[in-house]
Amino acid sequence: MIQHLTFLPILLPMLVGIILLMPPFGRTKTSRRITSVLLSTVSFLVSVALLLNVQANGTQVYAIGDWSAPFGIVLVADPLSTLLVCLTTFLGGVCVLYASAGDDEKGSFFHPLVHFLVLGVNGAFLTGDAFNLFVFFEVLLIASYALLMHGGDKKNTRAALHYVILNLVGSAIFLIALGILYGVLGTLNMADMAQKVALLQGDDVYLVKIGGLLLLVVFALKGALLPLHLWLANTYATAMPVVAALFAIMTKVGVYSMMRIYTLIFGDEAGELSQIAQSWLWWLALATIVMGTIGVLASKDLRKLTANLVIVSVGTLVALVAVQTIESSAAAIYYLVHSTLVTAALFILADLVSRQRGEASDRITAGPPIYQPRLLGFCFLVAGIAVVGMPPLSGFIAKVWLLRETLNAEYSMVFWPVYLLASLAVLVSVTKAGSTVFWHHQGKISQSAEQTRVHPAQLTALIILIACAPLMSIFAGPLSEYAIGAATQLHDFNSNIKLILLGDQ
Amino acid sequence: MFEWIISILLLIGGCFILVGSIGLVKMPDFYMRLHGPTKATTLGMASLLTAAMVFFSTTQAGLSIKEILISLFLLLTAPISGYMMIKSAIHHKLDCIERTKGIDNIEDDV
Amino acid sequence: MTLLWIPLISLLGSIISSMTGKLTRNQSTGLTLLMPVIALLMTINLAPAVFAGDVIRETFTWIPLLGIDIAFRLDGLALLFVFMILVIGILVIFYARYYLSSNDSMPKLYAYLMLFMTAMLGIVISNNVIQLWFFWELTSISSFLLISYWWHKSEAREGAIMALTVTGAGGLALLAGLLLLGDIVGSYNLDVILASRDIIHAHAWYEVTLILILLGAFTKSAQFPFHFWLPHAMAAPTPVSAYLHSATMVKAGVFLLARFYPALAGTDIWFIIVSFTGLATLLFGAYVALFKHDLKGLLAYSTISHLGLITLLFGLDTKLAAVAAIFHIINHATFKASLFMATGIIDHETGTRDMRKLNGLWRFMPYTATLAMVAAASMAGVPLLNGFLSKEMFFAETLHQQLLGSMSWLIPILATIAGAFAVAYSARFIHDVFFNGDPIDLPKQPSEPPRYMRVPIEVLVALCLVVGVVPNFIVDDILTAASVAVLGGVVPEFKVALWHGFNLPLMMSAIAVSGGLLLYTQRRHLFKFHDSLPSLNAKKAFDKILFAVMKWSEGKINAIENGSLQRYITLMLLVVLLFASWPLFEMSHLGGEKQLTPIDVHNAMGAALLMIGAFSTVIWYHSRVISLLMLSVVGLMVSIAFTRFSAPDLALTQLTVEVVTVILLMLALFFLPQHSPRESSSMRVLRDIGISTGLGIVIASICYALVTRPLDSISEFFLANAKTGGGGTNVVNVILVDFRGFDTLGEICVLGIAALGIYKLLANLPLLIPDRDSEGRPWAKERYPMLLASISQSLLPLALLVSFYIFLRGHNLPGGGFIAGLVTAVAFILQYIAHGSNWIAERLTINYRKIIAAGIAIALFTGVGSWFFGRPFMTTWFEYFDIPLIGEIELASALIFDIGVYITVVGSTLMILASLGQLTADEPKGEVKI
Amino acid sequence: MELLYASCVGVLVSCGVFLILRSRTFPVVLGLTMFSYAVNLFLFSAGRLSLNKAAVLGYSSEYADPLPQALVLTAIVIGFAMTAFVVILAIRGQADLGNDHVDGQVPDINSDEINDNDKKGNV
Amino acid sequence: MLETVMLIVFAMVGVSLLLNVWRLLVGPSVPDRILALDTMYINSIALIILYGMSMGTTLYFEAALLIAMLGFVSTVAVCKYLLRGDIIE
Amino acid sequence: MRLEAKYNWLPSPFLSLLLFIVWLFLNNSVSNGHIVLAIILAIIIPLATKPFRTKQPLIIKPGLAFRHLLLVLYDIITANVQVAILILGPTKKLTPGFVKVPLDLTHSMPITILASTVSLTPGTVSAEVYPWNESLTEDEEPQERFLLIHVLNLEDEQALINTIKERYEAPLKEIFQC
Ligand code: NA
Ligand code: NA
Repeated sequence: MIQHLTFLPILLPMLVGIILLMPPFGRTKTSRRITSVLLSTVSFLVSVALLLNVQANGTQVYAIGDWSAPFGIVLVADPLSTLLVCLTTFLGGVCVLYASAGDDEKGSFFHPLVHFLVLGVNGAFLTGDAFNLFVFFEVLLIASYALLMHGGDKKNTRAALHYVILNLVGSAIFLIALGILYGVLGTLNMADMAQKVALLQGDDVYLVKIGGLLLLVVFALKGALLPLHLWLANTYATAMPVVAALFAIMTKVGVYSMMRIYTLIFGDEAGELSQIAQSWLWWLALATIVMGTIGVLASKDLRKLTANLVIVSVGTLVALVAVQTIESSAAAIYYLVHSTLVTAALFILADLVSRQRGEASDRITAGPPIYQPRLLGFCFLVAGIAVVGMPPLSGFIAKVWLLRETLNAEYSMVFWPVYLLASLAVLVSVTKAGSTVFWHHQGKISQSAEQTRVHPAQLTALIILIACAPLMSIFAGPLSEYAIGAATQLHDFNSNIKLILLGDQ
Repeated sequence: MFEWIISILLLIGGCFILVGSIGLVKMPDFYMRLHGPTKATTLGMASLLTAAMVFFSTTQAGLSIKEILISLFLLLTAPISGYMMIKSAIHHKLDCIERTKGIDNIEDDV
Repeated sequence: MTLLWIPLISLLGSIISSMTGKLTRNQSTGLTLLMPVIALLMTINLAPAVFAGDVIRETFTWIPLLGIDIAFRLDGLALLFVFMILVIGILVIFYARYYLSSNDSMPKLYAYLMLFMTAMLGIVISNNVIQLWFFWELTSISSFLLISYWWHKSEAREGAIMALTVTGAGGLALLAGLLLLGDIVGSYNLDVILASRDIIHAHAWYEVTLILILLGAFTKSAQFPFHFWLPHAMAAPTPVSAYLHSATMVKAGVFLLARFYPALAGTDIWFIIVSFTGLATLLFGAYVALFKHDLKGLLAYSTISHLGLITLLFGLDTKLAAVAAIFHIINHATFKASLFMATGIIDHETGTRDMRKLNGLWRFMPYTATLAMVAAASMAGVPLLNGFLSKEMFFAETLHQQLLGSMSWLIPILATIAGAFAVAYSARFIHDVFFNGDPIDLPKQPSEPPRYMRVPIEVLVALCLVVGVVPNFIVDDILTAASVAVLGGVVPEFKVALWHGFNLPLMMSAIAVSGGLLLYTQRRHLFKFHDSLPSLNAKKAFDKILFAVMKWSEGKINAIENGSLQRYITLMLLVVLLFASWPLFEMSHLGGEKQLTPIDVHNAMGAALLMIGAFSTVIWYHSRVISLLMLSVVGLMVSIAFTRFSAPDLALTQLTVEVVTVILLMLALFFLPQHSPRESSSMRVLRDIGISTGLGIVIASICYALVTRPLDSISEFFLANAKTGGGGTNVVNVILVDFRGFDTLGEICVLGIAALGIYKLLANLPLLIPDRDSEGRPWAKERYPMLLASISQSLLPLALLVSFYIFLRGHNLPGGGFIAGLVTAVAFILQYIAHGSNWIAERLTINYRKIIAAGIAIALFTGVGSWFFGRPFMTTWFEYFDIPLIGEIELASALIFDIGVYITVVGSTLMILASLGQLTADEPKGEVKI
Repeated sequence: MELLYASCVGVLVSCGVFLILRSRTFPVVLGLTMFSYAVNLFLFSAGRLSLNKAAVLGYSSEYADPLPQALVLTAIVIGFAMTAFVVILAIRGQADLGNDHVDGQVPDINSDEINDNDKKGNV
Repeated sequence: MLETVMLIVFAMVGVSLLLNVWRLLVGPSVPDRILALDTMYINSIALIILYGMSMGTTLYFEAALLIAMLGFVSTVAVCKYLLRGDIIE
Repeated sequence: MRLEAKYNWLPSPFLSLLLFIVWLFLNNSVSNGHIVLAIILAIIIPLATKPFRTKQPLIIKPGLAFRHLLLVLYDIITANVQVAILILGPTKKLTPGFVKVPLDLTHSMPITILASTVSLTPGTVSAEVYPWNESLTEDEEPQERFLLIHVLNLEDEQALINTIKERYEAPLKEIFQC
């Protein structure tokens, strides 16, 4: 079984999704919930096992159908992809648990769809094949479309229309890019592509350049990089919060793909095409941070605020990706995990807050007192401190790290002020939001507030998520070691090529 | 020999197909246009497919008779397509040319 | 371990006190006090070593990769601050016991206070600058919590936000500065940094680094023009103010100046920035303090002024100035804490802090008044009190500096003026509150406070006196130790004494005192003058700016994210156009070296039809049915193109998919308007035509560039191994079910999920079902035309046979599970059309959800099956069997996989259509279904 | 012929994109469908064009590149699933929002205003 | 001879297709266009069969068969749409 | 008239036969394997699709059916030549018309066959069957009906009606014995 471990993060969510559609597990509400939560846990544990295995034995390459690269599809479990797989299964589990308090019954197929989404995301992280990446993108997208409409209202429909149509165009562009890359390079395996890109000559270079840049469009859309970020705020803010929390991982798929493609295929070894996207990424990232920050300042409710925080985090991540050093990638990895978890927590908190504030919902205005102010207030404080990047939580380490690694980058004198001002704006906005929502009272606790008491499942999910921020700070030492290891592997062109194409450890 | 048979069948088929399409273009109202494609084209296809059957049976190893199936299918479905189309034309109260007889025979279907 | 324990104990105290909710107030206070007392004892235990010149260090690894350690360092400066923080902290906690009303949560205040204490302790004993920043930011957070302690009051909330904003901004600047500093030196270790003065000064980033760090310091210590948050932080309970504005928070800023003095000071830029900021703050604070009617407001501006004084001292280019600064830090802490506490008592006893109402309190609380008056006198710099000593030193140092060259005399004069104002506001504090007639409209009848509430003040006032009278006895050691830390070993001779003889500083003091008294007695004119000045309300301005920023952002966001999909898509397409066209222009030749194939008539005609279809779809897009018919032509031509260019599998797939799509669109059209209105302006249409033409040309060029180049691809492998390795001759199918079967697995998941999603979308859909078509015709009466109904029945078995045929041959010839599945689905769709969904529902009682799940499961388990043979997922297996009578047949795992595909396709397609059909199945037309 | 093929792809792209840029869901869906036809043809052509060389072993001596064909097949199926979803979403939009505008609300049909908006960039 | 004949027939089918397109574009009514499209479907079968014959391969037979089947279904669906609006009711 | 077949496992023998033949046609093969497969399919598919077939009269006289089929084929060919001439000739001379043919047939399947035949033969296209039945029930009530046909060139209405009734309807009545 151990040799198939690499495949399990894909197999399990698919299997769970199927199981949940069939009797006996899918029959009643309770059985669905128990099955879903339990098997999510199993999924997570398996991912962790894979991570340990990768740590112990190095990057694992799994040739599906026993067809080795570049002919067949291979899964590549390196430290980076496994870490993200762990993150995904973790988040999936938490969301499933949270939704088991009742959100899951506001529409059909919630649990299977979550597992299918996790399947898509895991697949996208693990695959070493460009077209297979497309397929998994589609899996995660279609699942996200369906989840987006879960328990939805009219606003939801409108946002979904935009999201779906934009992504359909995006998928078409993905295919065009793949067509170009295959048409010139004659291969689909990313490592093989990397190898061939390095040898390109003549006009072929420019064709591949188009392919590479079109991929940037696709990933920028998925990752919500300016100017393709416009869909995100509305989509995330109108989705059911637990779904939005789950979606926190989805923008990261776009960023991850950028890391892979622009480090492996168009990295330093790519000859004429080395770093084709770098300067684009860099400036777009900055612009994204600025736009996200403006969005944060303009946000009128907690969900919108969090959605805009997602945009800021994407900008920050992409800036780190653009720096293209091992250290900056390591910082990006740490920041990625941190920002995913904390934005997920904030979405969930926004949900709980809005339930207990009656008419005022999660709007940043005076409203009725919250029914459980201490619990939610404390959690919001923790999440807020983490998200604005203040000590002692994970956000501060991420901030220090990323500033440190961008210091010697080409345009640090632009990045630093932009980032620092953005941080300030985020600090002010989050503070103002928290203080208004929790402290500025108008009216009385509504009669029904007691019924909106945080459900044990919700509480557990919330605490698990919130606890990540201090834990990531306490264990920042080993985590940073891991991130550096992962980044080193990511940037090690020759060993990646050897490993994937020749199966050479 | 077979070449002759094939050629003739092909030509017949081609002619009927063409005639069907000419009818489609030439006839003055919808109801009259319908006749060409439902009948002439169907027969043309049958002829063409027979030609193909003969052709493949003679040029390739073994008998090739599956082309009959397409003919069968067309014979089965063409009248129904025509029926559905004329039904919708009647429903849309498409004009017939003035000299059409027996328009009163049409019942209002709403 | 001791150093670590100092903040740790304090943190523990925070946790403990937060859990004392059930205890009595005394128990709670006692438990809370325990921890700082322990810490104080531990510090006292360490003090001798520090006095002896040792620097105590402790390091624990935390994030070695980033150079962030948990490192502590106790030198004289740190020791001084630790003492101050702990002693005044203890007194404040004690004081708060009596200050808080029974409505206020004591554990909460204590927990926050202790947290704050932890943060302050952390700052002063950090030996790693990142760790220092860590605690620095913790003070911002905990002060936010403290200031907003009475969060139901808007001024508390807003004051807290303002404080956090300003100090947070400074914190960010500080972080930037520290990171630069660390980069310059190559370490975040404070020892290293302090020892690298020359490297730092010589570095190109020195100025930037310095300014950033100073920004941190100035915002925290409320230096002009960042001072405005401090008066509003007075919304906090008075014990909090007493703590934050005497010994801690604001002192963190001057601590930073002292801490980095050895590494950063000594350059012109340091002197200029620091001294000017200090001077401005000193004057401004002293001036404004006089005009505040609120007692705490007066103290707030006095604090600002005194911090300006300390800053100015650090900015003066003499070594003794730094010593004076440290000394004044101590003195200010003592008298300011006691003054705040006294103010708290007055507030507590009278219910107001407005000096226009507070008069003649001497009569009601003589003892408290005495204490307050002594402390205020110290603030004014009256001899025999500690404030006098440091002010003397200050005056002396202003005379020794050479900052402004020939204009250096300006500084002592300004210092004296500031001193006069300090005397004036101190006089106001004393006279206006305790004398000056009778109180006016006090909410409460004043009296002496509880006995123990005064104890902390007594302690502090006693300190003021003792230090003032016998300074050497009390502060010499600590002042020396701290000065050593700040000045780096070479401490100039200094003598803290009450009497230095008649000298210039003494004269300055005298002028200040008499000038101050004069100012106070003539205050009426001054107040008039002050009122005539334009009033600058910092809070209003801050709120206005914040509001403006938020409004501006909102405007920008609404303008950019205007909710127009068309704009979003346009943007995306423009990016695509840019990315795709720009490298095209770099190419030397678009076409490749491949021999072009001549155009034949068939292709030309096919192309013409395809283009006509495409253009017609666009031209008729306003009438949707026609547009849809035109699109069918395009679909048909595309599949014919696939046949033409040797892709039979694709042709089959395209055909079936196209028909199902058209049917779906037709189903949708029933619920949607039949016509698209003309809404776009002609400019818009032109622009869209521009974009689409541009994209068309670019994509066509790329396509041309591709097809005219030779290709060396991995496909040779598939052609070579399809039969031997995959057991099939239809290479495309072998790729689909074997080489890249994993893609197919993903693909059927997509299909299945889409079906689930659609089912979800259609649940509880309120639909207006039209009872006539767009031209007003009622629908035809006959629901299920008879001829169609009977012929479709006969077609079903035939279609199933054909689909089985297509399925079975797929591995070797064009066909396969997907196409077969769609054919089956289409056959059923025909039944739906001919008979309606109720009729089908009676006959086909299958749960499509389970069918889909089963299909994916079959495909998945086929893949997993290979595990039992010790091979990776989806390794195929095939074998040829010779069966008597029947002949040789091939069995392949790929076939089972394909069955999974088939089932999923059938299930998904039917689920989609059946869900749609079910929407209207039982509904009479023209009614709204809720 | 290569040029002709490329032109067809270009025309389909243009027409598809033009429709995608319309303001109502139905034309947009038509546009997406047409765009995906174009993309499929494009992806297919990445394996180059060949006449009568279907990749069925034994049917000719040379074979067309089978890989892009397999990719296109996958893309067609996925495209179908996506189109189906977006079609139903369009219905849902009509039901929820009462109109079929892609933004869920119909702007005032005042052509002058549309022109003004254009000038302001509010499109 | 067969080649010449095939060319002629190709041309005939081609002309037919163009005539169909003509009717499709001109209309005037929707049923007219449906009729034109239906005929186009059938004529494309002819085209494919002829193509298969000229290339000497039967690989494209299934495409022709499917056009026959699916063209029927789609014509029926459009007609049902015109008649009843709701094609699956 | 018979509505039910004799054997449960072979509900519609003619359909089974058709499927058997079609399978062999499709595969261009009469190998043992395909024959076995064809038999299996010929049994399974009708059984599986049985619920989707309304009860229809069975062909009682297969011989006559075959003869009728040949006749129709012949008519199709001649009819097409006639139509071709009409189409290519001057359209102004054509006098189209709608004709209502009263039907003796009552069941849907025979009527369908008749209507199809009419559509494929001389200048006529079936347009409607009156009156409409609202729904297709399992046991359809036999009902008197009319067939509305469109004639490309209507010369003698009654003669046309007679031809249709005698040439096409009568044999069908006999074949299905209804
Ligand atoms: Na007074
Ligand atoms: Na329906």
